[in-house]
Amino acid sequence: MTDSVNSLLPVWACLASLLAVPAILIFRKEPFLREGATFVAGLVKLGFVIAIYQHVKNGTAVECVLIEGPLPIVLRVDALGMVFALVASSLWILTSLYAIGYMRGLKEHSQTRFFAFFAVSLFATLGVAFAGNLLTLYLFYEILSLSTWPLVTHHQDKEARSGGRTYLAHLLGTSVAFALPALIFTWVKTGSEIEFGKAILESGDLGPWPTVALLLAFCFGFSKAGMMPFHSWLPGAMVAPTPVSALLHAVAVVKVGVFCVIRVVTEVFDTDLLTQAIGALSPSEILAWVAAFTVLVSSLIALTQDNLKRRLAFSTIGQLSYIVLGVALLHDLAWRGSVLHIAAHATGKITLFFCAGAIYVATGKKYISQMRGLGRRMPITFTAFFIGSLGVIGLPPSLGLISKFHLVLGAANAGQIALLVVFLISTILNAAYFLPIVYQAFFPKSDEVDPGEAGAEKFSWHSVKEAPWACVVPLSITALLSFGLFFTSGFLQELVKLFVASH
Amino acid sequence: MKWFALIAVVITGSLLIYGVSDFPDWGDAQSPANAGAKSSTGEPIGESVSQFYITETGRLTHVPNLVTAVLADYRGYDTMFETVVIFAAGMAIFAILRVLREDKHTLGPPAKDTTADGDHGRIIVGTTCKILIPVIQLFSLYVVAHGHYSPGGGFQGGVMLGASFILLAVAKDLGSALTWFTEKRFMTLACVGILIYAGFGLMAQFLQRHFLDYGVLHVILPKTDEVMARSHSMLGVEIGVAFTVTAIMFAIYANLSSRGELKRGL
Amino acid sequence: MKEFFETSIEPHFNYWVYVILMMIGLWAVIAKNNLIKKLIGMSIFQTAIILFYVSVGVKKGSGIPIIPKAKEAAAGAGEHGAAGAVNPDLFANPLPHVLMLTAIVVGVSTLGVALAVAQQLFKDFGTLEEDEILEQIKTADKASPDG
Amino acid sequence: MIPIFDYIILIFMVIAAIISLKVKDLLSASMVFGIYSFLICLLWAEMGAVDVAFTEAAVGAGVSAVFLIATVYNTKRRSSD
Amino acid sequence: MADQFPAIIVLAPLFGALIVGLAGSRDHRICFPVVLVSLAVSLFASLGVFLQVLQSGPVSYFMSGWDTEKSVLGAGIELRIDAINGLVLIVIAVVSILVSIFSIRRAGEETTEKTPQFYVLFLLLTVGIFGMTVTNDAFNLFVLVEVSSLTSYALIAMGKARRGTMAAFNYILMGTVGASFYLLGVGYLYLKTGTLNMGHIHEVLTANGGEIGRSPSVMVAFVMILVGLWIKMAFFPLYGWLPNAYSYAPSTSGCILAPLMTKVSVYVMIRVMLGVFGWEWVFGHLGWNHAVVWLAVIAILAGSVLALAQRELKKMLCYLIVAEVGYMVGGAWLADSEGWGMTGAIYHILADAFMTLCLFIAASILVKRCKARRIEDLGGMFKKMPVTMTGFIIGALAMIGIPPTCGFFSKFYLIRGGIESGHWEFVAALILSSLINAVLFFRIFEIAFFGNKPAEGHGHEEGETSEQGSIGEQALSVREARLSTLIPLLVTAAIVILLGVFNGPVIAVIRSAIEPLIAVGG
Repeated sequence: MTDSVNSLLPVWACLASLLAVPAILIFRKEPFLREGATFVAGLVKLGFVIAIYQHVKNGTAVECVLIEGPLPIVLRVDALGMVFALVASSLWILTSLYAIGYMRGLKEHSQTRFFAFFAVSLFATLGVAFAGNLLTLYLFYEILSLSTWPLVTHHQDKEARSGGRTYLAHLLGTSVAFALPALIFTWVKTGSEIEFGKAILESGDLGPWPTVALLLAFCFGFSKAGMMPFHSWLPGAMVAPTPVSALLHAVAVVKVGVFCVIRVVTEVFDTDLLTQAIGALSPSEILAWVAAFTVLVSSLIALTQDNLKRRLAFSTIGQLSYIVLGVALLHDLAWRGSVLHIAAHATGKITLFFCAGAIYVATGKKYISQMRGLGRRMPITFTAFFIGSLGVIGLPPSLGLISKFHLVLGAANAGQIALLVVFLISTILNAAYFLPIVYQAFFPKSDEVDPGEAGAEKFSWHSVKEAPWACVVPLSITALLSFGLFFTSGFLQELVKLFVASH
Repeated sequence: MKWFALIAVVITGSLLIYGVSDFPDWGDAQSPANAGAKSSTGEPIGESVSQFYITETGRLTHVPNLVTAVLADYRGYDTMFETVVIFAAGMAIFAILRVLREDKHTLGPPAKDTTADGDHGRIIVGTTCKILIPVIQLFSLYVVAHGHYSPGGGFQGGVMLGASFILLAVAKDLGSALTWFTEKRFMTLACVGILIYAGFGLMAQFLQRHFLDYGVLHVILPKTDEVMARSHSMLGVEIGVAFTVTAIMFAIYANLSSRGELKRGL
Repeated sequence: MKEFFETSIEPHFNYWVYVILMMIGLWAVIAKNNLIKKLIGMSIFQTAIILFYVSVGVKKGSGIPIIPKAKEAAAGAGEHGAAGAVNPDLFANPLPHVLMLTAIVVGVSTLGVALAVAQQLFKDFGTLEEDEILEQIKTADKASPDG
Repeated sequence: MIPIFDYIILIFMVIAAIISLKVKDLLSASMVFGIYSFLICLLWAEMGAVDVAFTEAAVGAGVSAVFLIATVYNTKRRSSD
Repeated sequence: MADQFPAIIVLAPLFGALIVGLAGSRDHRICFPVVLVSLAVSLFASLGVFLQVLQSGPVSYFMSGWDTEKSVLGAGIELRIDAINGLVLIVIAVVSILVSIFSIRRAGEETTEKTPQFYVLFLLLTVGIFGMTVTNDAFNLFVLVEVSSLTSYALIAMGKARRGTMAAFNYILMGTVGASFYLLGVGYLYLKTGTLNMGHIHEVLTANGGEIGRSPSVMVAFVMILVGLWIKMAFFPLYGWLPNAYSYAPSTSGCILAPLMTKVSVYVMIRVMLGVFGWEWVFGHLGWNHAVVWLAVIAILAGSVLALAQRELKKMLCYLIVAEVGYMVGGAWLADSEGWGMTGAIYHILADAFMTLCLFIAASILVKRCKARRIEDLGGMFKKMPVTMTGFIIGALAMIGIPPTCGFFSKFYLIRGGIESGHWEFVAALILSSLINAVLFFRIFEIAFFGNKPAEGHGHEEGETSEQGSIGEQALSVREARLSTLIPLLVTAAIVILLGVFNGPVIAVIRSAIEPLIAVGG
């Protein structure tokens, strides 16, 4: 158990982006001031998070009880929350920068609404990161689901409508149908005890089958984690503008899902509960196999996708299940790998999405088959894409290597050789669906550098230039980040060690 | 619908009969309702309200008619709201039916028998009413005032007074009844009636007692003690009730018989 | 015969009749088609309840609940000896009577309002038969769902 | 107290209730309803509830019936049931 | 002064009504200030008496001064306020004040020169509802039920829609039958116990090991009272009068009736269950809780499914009320040993009053402003009326049960009750109805967000200049509602959230009030 200090810092860190909303609304006629407000809020937020980091790195949790009572609302920052908060708040600034370039580049409508809900969703994301009990976690989880809906359906066309429907139906439906009952059941079972900090359900509280049911109810309930069979919202949500996809798939939404799963596995259940035997398996192993299944199937599907964003989406599903799988291994090293993979995947995947968006802004191309040779025209973008994909595959030099290394070691040490094989196979699959894109972009066969099919509009490769600077700069930064974290991952590893040590 | 009604009736009926099976005998003076609940050993549980009313009312309120005493004093709060119910009904009917502007959609006058024969009958009726109405009104005032000693009180007197105006409207026509008892007057009268009632209660409150605790009014009523103050105040509230009831009974009739136009009645 | 009458029928006869009246009223409220008939049924229903209450307050051989000053003294002296005390068994229970005064008044108020609504319905639909009104509403629904 | 008097009134009340609901002419139904109220008022007077009887006479047999008649007069006199 | 608070709560609106009745027709402008002042006095008195209750336990007030020293218990009429009805009183006062603000201009438009009468009825309705909540006398409750019923019949029938008139007629029949059943039940109780005071009845029923309580006629009395109240609150098989009545009533009437009438009836049911018959009798002796919970489950599902089938906004909300009544009745009958279901039901009374008010005000604005009676007509409303839609969303989220609105927390406690009492069917019904509500409301949000037919392919328009978008088919002249309707809406929305966030103290008050009632039964 760690010490804790009381402080309002977490509240301010959360509120920083919420308070930006009125400013954004007031300056709706002045685009520069409006986006300025977003930036200022982002920087302020990051500042608060770093201020909290100064406490957390010494092993002290920062706590703030907002509402007392039988159902308290508590913010509590520990090492795990800190990792996520750092990732989310730093990447928000970059995403905002990118969003400006993207939205202006495409002259999108309703930009004020867009930025306002963007800020709200960041508020909710940090809320999840700092949640001090299950109820607070659920509260911000739901706010996030709702506040991202207008972002997903931003285009307000037919496609957006059906995408938005799938999105909400999955996220809201599962959270109400599974997570809420599981939450209340936990609350009742423990006699109003839902605080994080020690295992909520102690050993002996539940038999093996109820444990499995509760565990799966939580994990499927927090379906932002994208575990099959509740994954299909992710590709559906691809109708959103690319900055949103980046936010959804790299930073906020999906990471909130896996974050919740990590919280549940590490804080709700005592280890003894998860290792009770049901036949040959234990509850945690059942979860691990569900995740493993997701990893493999989603990677295979990703191989078949031609739409770049859809391929990225299925890749995300697989990567998320890595994290879940790592957690389910119940091994120190695997846990470390899981948490690190949050950061690794976030930086890598956000780069990839930024690149996809930049390509779309510059050329209007969505499909991989149309991108042959494009790397020569947009070298920065595709270099960044390459670095990002390295991070996601887990090749050096990227943070992804470190996290995957831990995961694999964890699987080996936990004695789960079958799951180890899953990791390895899926890594190969990852490489198989990313590297050809890069390869074809830079080294096309000469006859393929030709405009698309007959009947398509005339498209001149020579007019293609890099996307606007506001798009290119962020993606360069994230690529550098993904690259640089390989060398400077020390502070993250310290945090992760703190997290693992506290359990 | 008929089948549904049959089922509902049979179920409710059998349930009620089932309840009846364990009632005390009809007219049993020692039944719980009349003499208070008793345990199987005959021990009374709490005191009997009814017996308290019968034995103590004379001493506490000096009113021989127990019903009036209970109505206007012990359960005066109930009776005030009973008056409010009537008032609300009057307001409701005004709100629903009253036609304030000439509306094209209203139907023409009801088919009315205006032959000479009808006029002939009208003379007899009119004359009878001319004689009868003052008598009724006088009697109804007596009923209101004498409610302490004999059956009657504000409601009965009020209804009769209202009925006398209705009789006038039936015998002549609504218009002539309305010439004196105009809408503004009867609506005001209805309000004033409740105001009188609630005013008595409020006065008790101003004198640091509970609402409707008339006993304290001996402070302001001349030559009374607590008991007589109750008796006198009861008369006051009965008059209030009578005002409201009179006004609203007539108002309801006036609106119903003229479809809210207040022009011609039946 | 007389004995049977006194032991089996008499004690609860009032209550049985009230149930019968009440069921007649309830039947009319639900099953009758004409709105005025429904209201008459409703009034019968209410009076049945009043009948029940008044029957509760009856004491065999008692008088009306008015205690004249002279009688009060006599009753007190005759039964209990203590002057001024009244034998409660000699007077009907006043409480149900009071309650039922209220109920009657409530009943007439409700009837008045209901009749006003019925007249309004007649203005709108030109009929007071429930099935015809529902038919008209259904037709209007098909044409336009508003109003 | 004469119980048989009681019973006769009670039985007549039931009959009056049924008639007032069976008659197709609403004006007659209103009148029969007035009779019903009058019977019940007799019954109460006989049971010692003089105040209730008085009120019922004024309200039930008098005003209620008048209200019903006024409405019937302003709407339709015939009823389908 | 302070000891008169219980009476003042009821009397202030009564005097207000009389003043409006006397002076209102001379000058319509005085109506609103009088209404507001009298309701504010009620609110003040409710708060005052609630504080007294918190400090020193339940407060009794004997009308006409016939307290137990001067006479026997039950000779006079007792008002009794404990923590639970203290809360309900505050809710009633706040809701009616908000609705009165909402009605400033509305009432005049909808009632065509009958504004004073409208306000008289409005105030008398609050008198009835306040009275029902404070009284401790079973018969007085009946009288006040009739006050509130008569006024609500009139408030509904005042509308111009002829379907509303027919609905009002059905409501009169159903309401009268319901009230009569209640009266009959009270009569049976009186026959057995010889008293009308609720506390006294409870004493008699439980005395001597509860021998009187075991007689069949007491059981019949309970059934009659229960059925009567179920009709009043539109519990499932008896809900037929509600949807048309509330949806075709004038909007101001709908806004005051929908949040208050059913909720107060539920409160009365709980009071009768706990205060008159007692926990032990209802759940121990009678033991029908399983049947009633199943009925509630059916009510919840039927209400939700019927709501799903509606195409009109207000009717949909009305069917949701039917479902919500199922929540409350089910919760009250869960009978788990710690009373969590009851806690949830009472909290839901408070929460649902504000949720319903929020939705009804928003729906009334939408129906009025854009003639959008049907859900399909709401296209593009987010653009045109953002503030109204914000209020609507908050109400809707509360209905679905999204934190931190109060709807979430009430569901939370109800589900807890369901789990502890082992009524898994109730838990499942709650969750299913949440999901159905989510579908319902997101269907509306979608239409309001996209317009009826979403554009083919999204438009990349010229920056901010075309902020209006191409989505709406409605005339663009539809603008935001006026301030007098927006203020109550936003205040209600804020209350919905605040009541949820600060549920802790409210729950603590409710728990402290019902724990002794449960303990008495064992």
